[in-house]
Amino acid sequence: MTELDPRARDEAVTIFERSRAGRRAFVPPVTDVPEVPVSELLPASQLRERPAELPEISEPELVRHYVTLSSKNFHLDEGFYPLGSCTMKHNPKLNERVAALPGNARLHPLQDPEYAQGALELMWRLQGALAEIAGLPHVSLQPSAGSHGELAGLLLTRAYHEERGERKTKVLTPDTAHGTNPATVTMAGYQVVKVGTAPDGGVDLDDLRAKATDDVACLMLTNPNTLGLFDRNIEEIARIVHEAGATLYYDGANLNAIMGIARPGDMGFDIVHYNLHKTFTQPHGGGGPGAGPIAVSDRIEPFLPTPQVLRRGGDNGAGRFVLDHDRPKSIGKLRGFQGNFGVFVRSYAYIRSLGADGLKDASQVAVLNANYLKARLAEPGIAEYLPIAFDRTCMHEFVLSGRGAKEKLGVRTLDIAKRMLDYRVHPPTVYFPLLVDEALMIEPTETEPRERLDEFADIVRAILEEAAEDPELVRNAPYTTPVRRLDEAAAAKRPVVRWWP
Amino acid sequence: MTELDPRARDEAVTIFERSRAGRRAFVPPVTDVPEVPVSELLPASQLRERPAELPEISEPELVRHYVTLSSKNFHLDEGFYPLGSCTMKHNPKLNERVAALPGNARLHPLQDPEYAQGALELMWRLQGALAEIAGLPHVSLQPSAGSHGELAGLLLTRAYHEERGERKTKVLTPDTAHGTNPATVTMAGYQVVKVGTAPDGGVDLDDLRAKATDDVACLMLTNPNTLGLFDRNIEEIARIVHEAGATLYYDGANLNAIMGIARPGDMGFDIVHYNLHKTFTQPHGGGGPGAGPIAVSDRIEPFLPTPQVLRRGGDNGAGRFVLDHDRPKSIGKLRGFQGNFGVFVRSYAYIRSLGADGLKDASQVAVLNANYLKARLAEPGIAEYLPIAFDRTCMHEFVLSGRGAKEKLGVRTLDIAKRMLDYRVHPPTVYFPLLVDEALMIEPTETEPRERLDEFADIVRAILEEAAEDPELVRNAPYTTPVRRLDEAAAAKRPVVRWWP
Amino acid sequence: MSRYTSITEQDLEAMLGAIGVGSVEELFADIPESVRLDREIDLPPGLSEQEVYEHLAALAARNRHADAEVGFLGAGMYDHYVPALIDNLLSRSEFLTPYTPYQPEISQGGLQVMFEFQTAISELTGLPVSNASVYEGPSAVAAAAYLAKLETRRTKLVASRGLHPHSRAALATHAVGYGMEVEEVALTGEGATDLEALAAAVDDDTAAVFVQQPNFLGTVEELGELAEAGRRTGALVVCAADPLALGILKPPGEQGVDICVGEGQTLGNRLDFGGPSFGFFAAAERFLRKMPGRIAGETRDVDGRRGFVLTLQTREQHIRREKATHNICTAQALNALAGVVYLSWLGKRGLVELAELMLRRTHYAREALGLEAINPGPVVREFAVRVPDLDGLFERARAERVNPGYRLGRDYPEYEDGLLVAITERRTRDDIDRLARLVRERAGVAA
Amino acid sequence: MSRYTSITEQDLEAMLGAIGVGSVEELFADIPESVRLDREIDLPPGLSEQEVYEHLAALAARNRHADAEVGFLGAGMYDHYVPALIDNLLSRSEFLTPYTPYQPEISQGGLQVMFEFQTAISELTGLPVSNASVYEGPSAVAAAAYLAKLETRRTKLVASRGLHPHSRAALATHAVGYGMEVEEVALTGEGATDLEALAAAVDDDTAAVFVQQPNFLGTVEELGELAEAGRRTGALVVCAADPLALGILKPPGEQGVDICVGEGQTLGNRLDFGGPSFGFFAAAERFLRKMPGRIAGETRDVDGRRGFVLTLQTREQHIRREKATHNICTAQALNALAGVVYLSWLGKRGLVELAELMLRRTHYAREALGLEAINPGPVVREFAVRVPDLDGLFERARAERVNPGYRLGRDYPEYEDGLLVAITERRTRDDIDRLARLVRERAGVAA
Ligand SMILES: Cc1ncc(COP(=O)(O)O)c(C=O)c1O
Ligand SMILES: Cc1ncc(COP(=O)(O)O)c(C=O)c1O
Repeated sequence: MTELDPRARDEAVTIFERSRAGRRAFVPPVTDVPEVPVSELLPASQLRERPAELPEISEPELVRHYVTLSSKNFHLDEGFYPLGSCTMKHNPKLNERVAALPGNARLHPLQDPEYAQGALELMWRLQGALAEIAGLPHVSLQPSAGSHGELAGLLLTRAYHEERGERKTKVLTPDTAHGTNPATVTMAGYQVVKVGTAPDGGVDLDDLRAKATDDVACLMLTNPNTLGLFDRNIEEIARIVHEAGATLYYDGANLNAIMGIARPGDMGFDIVHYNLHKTFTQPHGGGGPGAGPIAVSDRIEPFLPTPQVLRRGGDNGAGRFVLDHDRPKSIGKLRGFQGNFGVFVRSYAYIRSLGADGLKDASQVAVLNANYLKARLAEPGIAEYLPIAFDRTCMHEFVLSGRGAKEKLGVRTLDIAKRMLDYRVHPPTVYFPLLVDEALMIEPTETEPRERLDEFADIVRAILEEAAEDPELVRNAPYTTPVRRLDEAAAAKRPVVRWWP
Repeated sequence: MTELDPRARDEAVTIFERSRAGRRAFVPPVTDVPEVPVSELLPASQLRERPAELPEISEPELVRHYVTLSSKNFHLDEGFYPLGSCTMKHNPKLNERVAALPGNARLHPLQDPEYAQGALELMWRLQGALAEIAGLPHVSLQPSAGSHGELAGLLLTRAYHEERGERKTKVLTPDTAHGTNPATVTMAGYQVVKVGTAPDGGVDLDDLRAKATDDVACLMLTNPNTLGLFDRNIEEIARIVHEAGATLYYDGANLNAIMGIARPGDMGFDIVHYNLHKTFTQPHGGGGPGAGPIAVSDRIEPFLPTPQVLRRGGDNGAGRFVLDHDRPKSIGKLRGFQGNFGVFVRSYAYIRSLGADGLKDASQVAVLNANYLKARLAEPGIAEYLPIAFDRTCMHEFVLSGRGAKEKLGVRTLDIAKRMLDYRVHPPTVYFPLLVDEALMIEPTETEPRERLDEFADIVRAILEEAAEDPELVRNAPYTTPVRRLDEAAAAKRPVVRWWP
Repeated sequence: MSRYTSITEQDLEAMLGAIGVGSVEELFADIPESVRLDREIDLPPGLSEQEVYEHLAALAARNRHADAEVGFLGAGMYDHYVPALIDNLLSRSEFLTPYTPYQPEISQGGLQVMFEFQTAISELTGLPVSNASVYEGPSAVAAAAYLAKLETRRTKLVASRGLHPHSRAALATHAVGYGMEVEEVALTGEGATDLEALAAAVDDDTAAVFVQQPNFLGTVEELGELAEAGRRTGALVVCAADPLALGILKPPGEQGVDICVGEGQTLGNRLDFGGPSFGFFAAAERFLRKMPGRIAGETRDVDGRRGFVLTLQTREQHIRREKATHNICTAQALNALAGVVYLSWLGKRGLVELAELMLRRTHYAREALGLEAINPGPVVREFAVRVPDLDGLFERARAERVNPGYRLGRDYPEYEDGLLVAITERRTRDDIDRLARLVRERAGVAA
Repeated sequence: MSRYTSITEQDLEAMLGAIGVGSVEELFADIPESVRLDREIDLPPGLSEQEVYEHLAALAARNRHADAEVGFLGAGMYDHYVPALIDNLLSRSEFLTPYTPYQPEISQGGLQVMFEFQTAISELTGLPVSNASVYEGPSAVAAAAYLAKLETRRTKLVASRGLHPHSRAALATHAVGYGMEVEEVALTGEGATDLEALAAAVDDDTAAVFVQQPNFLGTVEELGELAEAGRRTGALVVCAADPLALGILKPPGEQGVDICVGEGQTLGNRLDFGGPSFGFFAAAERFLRKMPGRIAGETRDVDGRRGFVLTLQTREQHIRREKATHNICTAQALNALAGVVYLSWLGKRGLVELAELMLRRTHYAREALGLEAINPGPVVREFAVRVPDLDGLFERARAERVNPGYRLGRDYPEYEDGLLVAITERRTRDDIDRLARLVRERAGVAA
């Protein structure tokens, strides 16, 4: 193999290691003002002594470096990406085009609102659309991602309770919750109390009742939950939570299942965050950017962050859009400026592309695709090894357990995931949610055609067959990737987190 | 191998084969006029009976299809591409940005010149820059590529002679000429007469003298020629040709060697074409687009194609730019509109980026890189197998002969080229020029750093060592490419040139 | 050192040493002193990226582009919406930067695209073989004439006056080289090719007959009848066609046409002030080995896997040299890629829907303008009318950033007051009504 | 079916069959009737790509963007030239569309980029460890406060009034959650942080001290002295810095700063009306295991080959849950990519050249305006002046599409007549002279 492929053992080279003194990709514009020595303009104490060791490289080689790096990434435009909880749906190229319009991309955030009416109108319209989708009337677009939205939600909850003179110290999260939920609780100054899961995969109502004491500020829930199951008791849950004087928070990561079908606001949620980078097609960018707008009910509204985008004046096109900074009860600012506007543009374009009918259709197909793939993976030859964790109709995703494969074939979920890499599909989310042994969390999304689902089922079957025949083959996968299994333990033990000259 | 890589034997699938009835990527805009039946608007005789069998596919899968296809291409932003005669230099991304400005990309070719002054000024400035670079005062940007420029050149030559009442029937081309030269001669209604090559790689002057009879219309030459050698006798050649009453035509494919150093006009050439897609960084696009502007001397000027871009009025910014259609002696139009304007934008941006000094530097480095690589390939272990065809200082490219490798190692130039694919470099141009046995024509260009040249020399050495050890290894290469050697004979014998349902 | 080169002082020294010369200048010793340039070329010094950008942006700002006005300008290139995915795909280095695919093993992307393009063009034209692109529309017409010359050895070309003026001009220019002559056939009073005149013009020395569908005025020609008349004496029948219109029009290949060529800009390509776009060239099977340009063909690799290659290269200049069927080398691969992506985006139904939308809006517009039609018969996307105060209309329209269309006068003195109005999916009913209002508002007269 | 989905009638039937239900509706049976939406959501119907484009283009046309005026607006985000290669690289699906790299074997591109980014940030800040990005500037400041809380268990935060108003606001907002309080330190009459006041504010319960370099008014702070005063009682010293200015300023890490954070927009990111950009977060070695967010680390694969992984994940929410060092999950990977590409484009010398150009133009501008300086000391890219007729200046300037800068009044009542003027490489001497002319032309008074 190595003999036939002379480049097979090529080592990664960083851009810094490609540097050669004297090369450059940048040429500065002409200096058109007096060339006063820097030492006359800056105090000696604050003068940098040596230039930062940035790479010296020409444009052609700079481009090659990053283009070549890029081709080491698997990506959504290459193939199937059923990463549960991440909603890896197609990212329309149209959205990139409109985001890049100079009127959007080159607009300064502090431009006088009088000269940014188009941007403010877009934000206002997006707020309206998101409010309608979630069934909650007031939206702040400011949070930068889902977890930022969660933090906003808990700070709002705190402000709400404080204004009422109530002191609450705990926040409930189900044991199926995403890690950001408990992490946020701590950052927001609350104590996490875990609520159990009932045999049907929903919240354990008895446990909830027991824990919903009056020092509880909030229950954070996602519905459908991280098992991909819609909690049938949602109304009862809301009742219990509200009776305890707590708010009910909706983690919107799974909103893709229910658009146009059911709304968190109608279920009794007080605060919702959206992941625009999941449900509303902002590309993930290899780990961001995203945006995590929140929507809230009337009673929470006074506390929303500043500034808010409002329309002043008539409905008949005469209205002006303003940034309202004057919100005395507001929790204040979560970040700079008005939020990730570039993300808003993309999500707004997506919402207008699909419209009311299209959004509903998207959710329906997302659920159809998930249930179809679930059915395909429940076939004999697969289900023995990867049984479904909770055997119910799922929503947009579902969770299998790799217990069978581990016990009967001696391959773990991790091994199966790594072998998938050789088949050029992205593995599902693995080992989450925590309460499922050897979990595989599979979310196909609505933008996949049936062939991709069938192909994935065939791949899973093929890997299980390989494992039955030769478990080592699977345990040592992958073989065809730019690198093979990496030593993560060594990386964490003796961390090398930058290149040194 | 196949066991480890389950996708290794995947077959190519065309977009047509991915089609499924009912899918769509396009949604039409709303019909806002009466929906008159088509049969009332078009005659029955001209109505299409069945729709064209275009693919039915959603946007996500459409994107994936072409993104995945793209990754089967080797390209300039991936690595070294020393394809002789093609000047595969870096394509600056800036050029794409300026070409995409709506004022350029969305400008209708028949827009009233009054509202296209920016475009006309750009063309006028580009004409001026090209004229200065070639040392010939009059430029037409119209031809679409080099060979189109050649045709224009011969049609101009014909018009010139006809106006003088001279009838000429032959055109001389050296035996080293690129295939487009003789092909153009025939298309322009002349007969090709080949001129031989002297032992030093230049034109055989005696042969030229003998053949430069007064029925000769033109000598087509590239200088440096396709061997990468500058013809030292260029002045004498010009004298001979002009004495015979013929024009001297400069094939500008090799202009990259001499910008700012020597000019075809000063050497005595009457007509020049430029390959903007070689010397002036228009990306090749996998086989175009390009542009092949021409420059001519005063005596040829009256015959240039219509329209010409002229400036009317003062130098002091008061001038207006016009399209001059009123050229009574013109050969007329070679194509629609004003030529490949989008290419002009890129090349103009390139010329302004480099400036006078930068263009000269580009040529100097192109020649330096070529001579350095030539020297590296003249080292023992390589030169025995791949001797230089004409051992002189080369210009921007040079030609090796694979004769030694064929005789001593039993591997042909083709085999060496194919093995290079496994090393992820693009092979040189092979089997051209024709007069060199087993030719490898190598043009590194100025945008390559020394490391790439060294690496290429190392690869050549490694392949020759492999061949010495195991010629079959090289003869059966490549191994790591999306497909391996393809049966071209079968393709030509029973041509399948489209997919059929 | 420029930002595009990489040779440092150290590199230079080492490289000169390896070459065995003392300076870069020595490498140019072969250039006789007498032809060396003894000065810098007279161009401004190089600029930073930012400065180049600003200079070109300032130039571009002086053009009134298709988003900066409501334009009815067509006449060969049309303001269609190009989907964003085309920009994205074409900007990928993998498509943008390779050369013509001479090494098929590392060029399967480009080669398969060509094969798919050929398939799509074949479907549209109804002709079984297509090449992978030629330069653009009018030179594609000229290329067809060359094939006709090779095939028939005759010297006369007969061209309808409905052929695009640029195509007729390119034909005339090239014909001089081919040693051929062009005879023009007039249009009827209804703006269609005069069938009888065409029949009369065709004789035993006629190599090819050229018509256009729809013709330059927008008229849908009776292609079958014209083809029949054209091929009476053995001439080839060449049709230049608008590929979008072929979405709903009967394919030329089903009507006796031998070669169908055309301008591809309408298929996902920018206006670009006239280029680059692509020309297409499709023909009957028997011309396969006389086609100009690149052709991709399907084959198998040594392991039996499907793959694509440039095929029938013995037609081409790099193999056949003076006996080549055409001199074309660099063609328009990237633009053809845009074309096949665009057609795949539209898809089987979308192409029809789009063409029907244009068709209906075009007929609506002709009626709405209320002017005398030069071609009152069927049209698909464009039509010609007589405008009593053409100058006045332009003046009024320009003031409110409307571009009424193309003035026929320069190309057709017989239609001195003629205006060619083009409609695309980007021209809404509101746009059309606005033009109609401008037509009604005679200078100085309130509407 | 939408253009983004693929389920045909046939697919639907087959899929429902495989699932064993009769309709899609049945799949939603778990949703109680009472919480089902019994109507369509109230949004307009879907639009074609072209219509969406036209709608958004019309909205965008109502914004006056940085190319449509000569702007001196900065105050945290700046109009820098972003090279074309960044757009090209960021548009590549390979970078644009993957998720956070949880599967390192197929994510080496993204992971190596993070590692390179960390290296570049470490070089700029003079601190050895950097994460792979946080949301943006002000929330990075808030993240530093959280680290300080975890590290010191103290409850007081001391912030210079030279810290960006948005950073101070975000700090205050987050501090409520952290159970901390913020005390502000005033500026001197020269617009620098008051060293004595800062020293006085720091006590034994102080977890961290926050300063900004250059500060919000553009003043180059005496960072070393501030840091020394700040850490007297064991508080962490946090500096928010402009990474471009760090090209010529002494790195915070060399001056006793523990944590350096900042807004990354200036590094190759668009203005985007305020986001997305990225925040950076660098710290001294000892904080490595308390850092927020993703960190890429170098390691080897089973074959011994160099590779990169997300490392020290036990800090993070998905592993450590309520004990995580921060709740951040999705960060700003693509924007950080732009950042490291931009820094590589500038290169070692280019960064210095660019910063020096800004420095010189900034000082030139302050002099040219001839106004009373609020901060007369050293500045790099921005400075504050008092403008007697601020409203009049804005009126005159707006009329000729000049944006004079940021009005300080809202954030600093003490500078009611204050104007913050930012200079970048895009503001030429001519632009500056033009602003100076506008300043001189008092309303109604000819210059
Ligand atoms: C269920 C759930 N909640 C919250 C989050 C956090 O969202 P973000 O990454 O946008 O901060 C995620 C992201 O994966 C999630 O899946
Ligand atoms: C020497 C030479 N002449 C002419 C040409 C033809 O140029 P074009 O491909 O632009 O038609 C080429 C292209 O390879 C060439 O190398």
